[in-house]
Amino acid sequence: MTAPYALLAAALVGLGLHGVLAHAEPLRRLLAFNLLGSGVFLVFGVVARRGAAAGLEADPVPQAIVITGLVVAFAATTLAVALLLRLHGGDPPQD
Amino acid sequence: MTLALDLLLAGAILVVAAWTVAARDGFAACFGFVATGLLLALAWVRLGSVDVALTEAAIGAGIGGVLLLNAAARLRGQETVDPGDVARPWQARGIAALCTAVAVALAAVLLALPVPAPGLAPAAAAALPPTGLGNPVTATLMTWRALDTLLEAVVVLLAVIGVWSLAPDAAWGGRPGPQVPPAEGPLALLARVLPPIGLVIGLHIVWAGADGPGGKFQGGAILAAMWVLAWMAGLVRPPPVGSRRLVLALVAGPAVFLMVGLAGLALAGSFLALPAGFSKPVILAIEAPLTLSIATGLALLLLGPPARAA
Amino acid sequence: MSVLADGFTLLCVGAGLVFLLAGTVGLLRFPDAASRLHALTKADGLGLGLIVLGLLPQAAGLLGALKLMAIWGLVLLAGATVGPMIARHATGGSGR
Amino acid sequence: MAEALLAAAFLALATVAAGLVRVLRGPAPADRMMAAQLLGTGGIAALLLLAAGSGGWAILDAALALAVLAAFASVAFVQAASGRSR
Repeated sequence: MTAPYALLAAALVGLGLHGVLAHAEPLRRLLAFNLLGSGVFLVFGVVARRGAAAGLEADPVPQAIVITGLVVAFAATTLAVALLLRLHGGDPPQD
Repeated sequence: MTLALDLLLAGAILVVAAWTVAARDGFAACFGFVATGLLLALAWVRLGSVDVALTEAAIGAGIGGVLLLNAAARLRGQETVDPGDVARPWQARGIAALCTAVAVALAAVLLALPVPAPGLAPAAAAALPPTGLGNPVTATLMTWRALDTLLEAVVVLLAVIGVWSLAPDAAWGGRPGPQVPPAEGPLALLARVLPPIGLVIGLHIVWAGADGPGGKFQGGAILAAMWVLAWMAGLVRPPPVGSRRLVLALVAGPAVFLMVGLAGLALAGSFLALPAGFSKPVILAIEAPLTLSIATGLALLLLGPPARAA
Repeated sequence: MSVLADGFTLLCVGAGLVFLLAGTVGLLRFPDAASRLHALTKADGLGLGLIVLGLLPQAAGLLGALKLMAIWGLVLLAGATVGPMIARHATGGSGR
Repeated sequence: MAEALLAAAFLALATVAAGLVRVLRGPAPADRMMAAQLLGTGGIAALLLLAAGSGGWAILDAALALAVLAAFASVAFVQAASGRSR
């Protein structure tokens, strides 16, 4: 039942890690890092689904952790983007 | 049927993700990233985690995609690559081998997991009735993982401070983002029609989070997106970052949460503990200012550092 | 009654899928951006509309039905806004 | 009935997957924008059919959020891709 997503999670982690290590452009690394994060979150999703019990469709504790993780990942990404634009984005917009 | 559905979905996500990593230019890769996020939201629904699906759609693919795409558009052709950062052929082979090994090992571990896996679902279900909430995920976030939620709100605040600190000296205290002339045509129409609808839906999702999928972060992301849309059409101006009201809106949520947490220390015996029987009203009292702070914070993160003098 | 409702659902959902498919085929096969856009925006809105129509009898209560209608309305609004913007961009306009 | 709706969700998803080819191949940014638009609509259609097929009508809220944000995101994409970005 969860096997396709378990394999997908593993593949996303591998792909994301590859992008982070192999790319030279910072933005591409950032994208790859987010994919790596998606893979890790999906691991939690598979574990949550496997832990379905007590009439719940999935274990709520890993779900809550993933929600926290998604928000933190977004906050970190905005900070990284702001740094990137300050370093490489040329002049601050003047218009 | 469901297996075919799952295989198709997982396969499509894998292809798009691989393409995102392999694409030639960053701008195209961002489209791949957004497509991945959208499909991942469907995958979360299939995994029985509608709350996470909502978060992925709102924050991962939605405002996260917009953020990265804007960055890619601004960086186009301007990004300089340090030649020392480019992987040499032997390094590339090593990286590929390492990543394959990591993926294979992770897959083996995941497939070897026992079914049903040991989990906290029974404990969560048993602890649900005293909270007065219907959604176990929200109950988890607001009660026994409340520290995570508090720190998550603080992380958003810290990210805003971090982004603001990258402002050029001359612009410090000014308004974030460039000045936008009033839009005409379809954008002007959408920016007037969509925000009121989005406001209702965003607040609905915050409210529905007590008993079904939803919550303050997901609803707050929608509210933030609506405000940014109005800004894109030149209908509203962001306040200067030095504005006292803006700062108040940003810290209100975490501050109220922290005070309730300290009150729990006095009234219920431990930090962030909620007095029995009052959980639901207290949780709603925390969520209202928290939604305001999160929506404000996410909108400011999308706009970037102050760019114009006050 | 339920059989009638189910039949209606299947009919509408099937027709909606055909339109979605038509939009995709147009997107893949039409030669230039303008005709692809033409194929996409109309077929897409209609396809989703038929699916929504088909699901209405299955929806749980009035609120569910209202949400379904709202979703369709939002997609139409987005299509009506973004379509002309993409067209202006594709034909070398200012994009706004 | 549930089986038929899940099969319909599968078909909607297959349509989306086919449309992805346009996101990936382009060639022009306008093609990618259109494909992203199709992806949004098809994704919402698949979500609605999944909701109906599994009886989990709470999924509608996710579809509602997706619809609002898809409208916002597609506009933001066109703005960014048109070079009118900040």
